[in-house]
Amino acid sequence: MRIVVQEAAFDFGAECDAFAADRADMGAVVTFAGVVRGDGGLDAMEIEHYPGMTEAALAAIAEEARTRWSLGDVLVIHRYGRLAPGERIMMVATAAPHRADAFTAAEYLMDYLKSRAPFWKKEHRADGTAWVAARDADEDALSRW
Amino acid sequence: MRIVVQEAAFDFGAECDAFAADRADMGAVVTFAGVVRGDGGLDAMEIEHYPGMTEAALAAIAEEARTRWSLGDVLVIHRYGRLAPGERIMMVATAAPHRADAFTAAEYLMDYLKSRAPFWKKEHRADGTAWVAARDADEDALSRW
Amino acid sequence: MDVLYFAWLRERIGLPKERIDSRAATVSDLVEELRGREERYAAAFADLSAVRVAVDRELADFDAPLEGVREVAFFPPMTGG
Amino acid sequence: MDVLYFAWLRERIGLPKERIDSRAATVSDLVEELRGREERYAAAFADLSAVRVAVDRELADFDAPLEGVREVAFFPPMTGG
Repeated sequence: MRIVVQEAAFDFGAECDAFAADRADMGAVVTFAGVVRGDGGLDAMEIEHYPGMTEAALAAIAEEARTRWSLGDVLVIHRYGRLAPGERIMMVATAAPHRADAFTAAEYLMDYLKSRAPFWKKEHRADGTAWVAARDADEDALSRW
Repeated sequence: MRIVVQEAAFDFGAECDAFAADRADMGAVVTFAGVVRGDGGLDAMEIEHYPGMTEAALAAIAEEARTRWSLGDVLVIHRYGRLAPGERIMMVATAAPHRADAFTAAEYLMDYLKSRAPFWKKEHRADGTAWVAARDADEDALSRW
Repeated sequence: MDVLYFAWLRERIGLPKERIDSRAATVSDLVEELRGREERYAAAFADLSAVRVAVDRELADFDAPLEGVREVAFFPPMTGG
Repeated sequence: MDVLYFAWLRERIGLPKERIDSRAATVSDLVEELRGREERYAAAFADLSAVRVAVDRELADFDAPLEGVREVAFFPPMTGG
């Protein structure tokens, strides 16, 4: 299991490649990448987090996933700071013997990471800035687990 | 949309990287890689397919996914021939504005690709060969769509 | 009409493809005709619940008509992914 | 005890962190104490349904006790991913 919280960009392709390498015991690898959408003239997305709590929160979410599903490995990378449209904000990856576990665990990680890891997004546009409001749908998504 | 059926290995990391690049209109990228498991002393997995039908079947499955969910792009790569444990058999990738569509479409592609694309797997072991039997669970998985 | 066999059907029948001139009206009729030919066909088609068929490269049922069809393929349930 | 503020709570209160010596028994008591201090605190904590709290870096409820606690953080609902 690897949890990374960093300001710098990460290499999605290289991370996918390394994560999927040497997995003769794992039939399924799922990865997810979150990308900054340039909707409505977004100039930048600024991501604030809670140093000291963030990594622990992500590790706890990943550990919970490992107790719920048969997983060989879990990777979570999340950036903070100022990102431009098209940049990758974060990724998760799961490896499991069977695909259902890999998919379900990746969706679980994403659902919890959205609403239970201490990150906050602020949109920068030509006409000002605005904190992204939490969506009811994201909170509701947790009820399925 | 890109559909590739080939005997040669593919570069999973490079494919993930290229697929996720320049996606300022897509917030979510999901990838799945299938890996040959070395269970029970497997020497090799041989994959037979139906040239002429395979690519059309995969394209039809991908097109159906695009009508069902809001997707920006779909990629399917599937190998045939003889593969060693740990080698990557296939991958799918989906890009969508929102993560639920990307995840659901990727699972749909995998479920259909398992049971409706003309591939057959044969296991090679020290004590002989055996065609992999279709699992009821894979057929049942289609009923959810 | 070209008739193709894949996986264990190919192995049991002993060839991947053959040209067959048949007046069979449906896939089922063609299967009956093949079963009557030789033991290896009868063995391959003994349990049709384990056999799938494609007509002109599209999955089809055993009652699919064969008029105008150029290619029929028989194979076990698919195991891709 | 260190009290931290994130996102718009940080902006509204005007600082990311402060040291507070409080005898508040619970998070709710601490919030009441902060509200009484200055208008900017009252404004930040006007609607607690929009505020989340972590006690010693773990998500907590407003009735969580503060005895022995070293760090309390207030922030809006999280929007990661």
